[in-house]
Amino acid sequence: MDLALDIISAVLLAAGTFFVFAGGVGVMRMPDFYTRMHAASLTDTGGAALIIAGLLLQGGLTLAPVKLLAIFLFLFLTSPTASYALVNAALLSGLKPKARNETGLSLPEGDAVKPAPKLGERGTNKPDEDIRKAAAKTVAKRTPAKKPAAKKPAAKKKAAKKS
Amino acid sequence: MMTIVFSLFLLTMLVLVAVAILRTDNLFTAVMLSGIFSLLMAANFFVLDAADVALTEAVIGAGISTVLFLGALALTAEKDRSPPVGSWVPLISASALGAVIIYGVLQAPRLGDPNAVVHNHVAPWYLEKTPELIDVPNVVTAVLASFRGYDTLGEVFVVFIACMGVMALLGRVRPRRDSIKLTEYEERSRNLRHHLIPRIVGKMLVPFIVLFGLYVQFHGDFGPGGGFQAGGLIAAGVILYSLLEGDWRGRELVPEWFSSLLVALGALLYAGVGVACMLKGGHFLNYSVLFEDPIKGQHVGILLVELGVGMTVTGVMITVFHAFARRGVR
Amino acid sequence: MTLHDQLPALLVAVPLFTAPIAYLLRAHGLPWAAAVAATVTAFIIACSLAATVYGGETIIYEMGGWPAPYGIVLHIDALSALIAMLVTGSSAAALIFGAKSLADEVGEEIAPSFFAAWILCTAGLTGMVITGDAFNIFVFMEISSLSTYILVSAGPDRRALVATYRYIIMGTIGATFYLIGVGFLYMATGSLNTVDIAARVGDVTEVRLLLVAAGFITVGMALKAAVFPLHSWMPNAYTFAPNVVTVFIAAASAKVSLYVLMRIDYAIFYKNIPNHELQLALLLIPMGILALFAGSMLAIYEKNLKRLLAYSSVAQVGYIALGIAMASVSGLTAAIVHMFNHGLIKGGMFMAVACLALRYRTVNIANLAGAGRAMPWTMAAFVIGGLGLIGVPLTPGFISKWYLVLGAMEKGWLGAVLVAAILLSSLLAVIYVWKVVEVAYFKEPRANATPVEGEAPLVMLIPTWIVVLAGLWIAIDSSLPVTMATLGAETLLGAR
Amino acid sequence: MELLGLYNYFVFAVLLMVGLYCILARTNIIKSLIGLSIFQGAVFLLYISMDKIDGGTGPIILEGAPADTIYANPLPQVLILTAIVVGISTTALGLAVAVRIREAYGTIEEDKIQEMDREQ
Repeated sequence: MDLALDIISAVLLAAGTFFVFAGGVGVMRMPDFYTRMHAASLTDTGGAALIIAGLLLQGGLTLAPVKLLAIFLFLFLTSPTASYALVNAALLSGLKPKARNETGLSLPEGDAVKPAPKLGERGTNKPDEDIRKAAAKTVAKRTPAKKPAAKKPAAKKKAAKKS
Repeated sequence: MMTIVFSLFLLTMLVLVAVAILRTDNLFTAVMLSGIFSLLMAANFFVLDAADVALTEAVIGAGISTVLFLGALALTAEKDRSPPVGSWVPLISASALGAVIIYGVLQAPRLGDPNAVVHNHVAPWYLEKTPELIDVPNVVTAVLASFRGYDTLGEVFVVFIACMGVMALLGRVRPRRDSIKLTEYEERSRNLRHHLIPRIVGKMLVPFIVLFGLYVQFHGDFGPGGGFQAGGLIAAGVILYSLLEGDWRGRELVPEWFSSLLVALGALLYAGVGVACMLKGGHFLNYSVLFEDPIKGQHVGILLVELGVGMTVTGVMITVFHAFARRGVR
Repeated sequence: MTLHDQLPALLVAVPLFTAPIAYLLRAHGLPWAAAVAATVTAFIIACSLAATVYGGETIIYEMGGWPAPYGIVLHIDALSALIAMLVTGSSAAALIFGAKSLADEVGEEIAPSFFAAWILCTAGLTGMVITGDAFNIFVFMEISSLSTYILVSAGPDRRALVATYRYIIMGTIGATFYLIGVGFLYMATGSLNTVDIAARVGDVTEVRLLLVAAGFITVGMALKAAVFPLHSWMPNAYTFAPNVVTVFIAAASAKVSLYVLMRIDYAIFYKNIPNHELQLALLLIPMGILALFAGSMLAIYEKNLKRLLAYSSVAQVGYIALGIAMASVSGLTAAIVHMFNHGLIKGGMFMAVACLALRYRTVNIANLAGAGRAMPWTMAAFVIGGLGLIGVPLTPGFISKWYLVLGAMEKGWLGAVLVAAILLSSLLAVIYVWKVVEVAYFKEPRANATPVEGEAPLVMLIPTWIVVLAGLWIAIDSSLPVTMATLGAETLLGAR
Repeated sequence: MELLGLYNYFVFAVLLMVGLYCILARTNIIKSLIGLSIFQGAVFLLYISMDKIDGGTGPIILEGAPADTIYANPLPQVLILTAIVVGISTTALGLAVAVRIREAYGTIEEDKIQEMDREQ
């Protein structure tokens, strides 16, 4: 029985380690901030979940698996939120994601892949222009353009809370 | 064998992060790296069998001190524009210091060798006598609160003094015209409210963080934990709430008068337990005289003293954070 | 356990207990009253402890009831009682003296946290003096340093903040050096109690650990006591702190670090490191002599009265360092006596400066022209203090210089050099004291200078004159500091 | 553990050097305070690497534990719990002074502050 448990947890641990390793390599190889965040956040959550699952099986019937479960829940909640907050803050501060052709990814010539279509030609992809306009709009919407700052900030905040 | 690889890795990472902090020009990166430095230090402590200290370093070193640095950064210039001054004085003094230490350390006992002097004089007495005299599983809490309780009393007043200092320096909120402009600061703090997802998840997590803090506070006798860690954790929960909701909502949650009352009462509780022991005829901070059964007295004494430490550290961390946060908004 | 047995713990417990109470009292003037109550009680306790220790025996008080090397033990002998009396006395006197000047400079808003910091500074310094545990000295050193940073940062001028920042950096580096020294000591001997370390240091094989530990502790404490080359933070801290705070820290805080230096160097390292006193002499004598001359020269060219007195403190600390470096009973006695006397003299002079600053609104020597006639009593106190700095007979300065010369005589040719240095720097002291006297008595106040409303308030003059008269009494019957100093020196050198 | 030998203490020495250099060489106040916290952090490593014993576990004596388990030395851990809190208190005070300096002088670069003081 516990031989089976050991095998399963070994497999889970190996998978988890591979995920985290892939995340690390992803962060190194990816060209700009957003792609790096993409690589790092997904694999870390997944990798950590797998490693904890692997350890859970080793724990047996003591208190340790319950604590591991609590850690798993905590990680499961916080790490995607943290990545979201990071990327959102980056977008708001105006960090422009790099377009495909600027990344200079050299595709192997002889390959049958046709050259990457310019961003925006396909209907679904939003061109750079749109992303920039959307970011500008959200930033503009939140900063009170001309509203005088004279009103007491706490009062203004209370008004915001009621609405 | 694995722990050797582990500690080698962690120690080298520690040095790399420290050098990175030294070389980076951007203050914001330096603060983030100092948070990572504390986390690596906590991992190191755990590898060296010091669970209590690892928890404290993680909570206070990585958590609270990074938040304080960021609070101060928000109120001062972001960029460290000055190129490092190339004068030889710091170089000479730093290398002289390093040379003296390496000269001295070459005769130090090897890491972990059991017949080092340190393990054979005072430590075995503590490990032997704690189950007998105080009967508390966690020997570190027993030594912290009872055998060397006077040290921890001094420690509580060091934290109390930090709160006095921040209140004396940043307490009086007088409008200063050349401090950071109101709209700029207003803009930054409003952005945080816009993050809908972190606010929801944060609000879900804050009660559990505070609950875990209380668990660490009262579980200090049986496992790694105690007043300092609990204070840091509970304060981290409240600070997370004020970060997400804006500091005026945070101050509604834990009002100003309450946190400074907490600071004073914690210190008074600790000193009061000491004086109570004197009134019952024992030495200062001798908990055995509190009840007929000395072991019961020790248990109650340690519990009360750790509660005093927890209250003071929570109060101080919250007051200091609010002092920094309120300084920006006039 | 009668109250009398509990006194050592009460000496620190009473201020520690009143500090949070002082912080909670928000009403007008109450924090100041709580501070005065705490410091005066501590002073009374210190005097009664000194009385019991006057006979020569030492009081041992086990904290928490745990025996010596395992728990923390308070260890009070003649030397620590003398310094505890000096610290609590100068704190109480400065508080009683400075109510009006503090209200004028520090204001009402931060009074609760300011006076809580003041009480804890006194508690920290006394805690350092009476404890017998090396790490406990570090904890109480942190309490006293952090509260001194707060007291200095409360100064009215914006340069007080920069002075506080430099003081924080240098003070923390000094305290961390001390912590590293204790760490190496613990690595070599395995215990933290000073008496236990002294017993076990003899059979330590790795001498390098002890050398590095002694080096770190000496440099750390020299940094905290502002001995000459490491004194760069001190003049600005004394000048820009509120005047009453300068009275207290000038009289007490530097002396406690020198006390720790003496206790650790002589109680632990003196007999156990080969020719330790030679190394100590090689380090402290040049630093001391440099301090004498550089301190006095800087004081001569100084325009700000408070910074002038701060540089003269650097010179006086040089005398104490010379006394410590002599490593003989008479040398150590001279150092301890000068710690006490210098606290008395400098406390009185800074009180006079605080009175002048209250009336003249400035401490720049040029604007104090004609102060001799406008404020006769204050200037008289200042001049007597100045004579004490020079070492004129019938002043406490003369007593300590007398013992310093006695100690130097035993040292042969090196002693002759020391005596010459002491006499020469006393002449330099004449110059910078005369500079102030000349401006105060023989210069006419400038035409546009605002007329001064006359003498300082009585409530400030009386404590100043009490301190000056105490100095004169010590000069005449110097039995109190001298006998306690000789007892302390003998216990340190193990001669008892 | 024999292989690790004195590596901990060498890392302690290097961290002290980096901390001291960061305090003295950098003119920005907040950067010097970060250097100060590294300087103090290094001392924690010195104490805690003293308490490790080969094959020892954390000093928590559970009921069921066999009698001959080796426990790490609790004393340095108690001292370092105190030193960490001293470190955070000094940092908090230093940052409060840095904020006040920024408001009074408008900058937190030490050399600019010295020039302003010299003019005064």
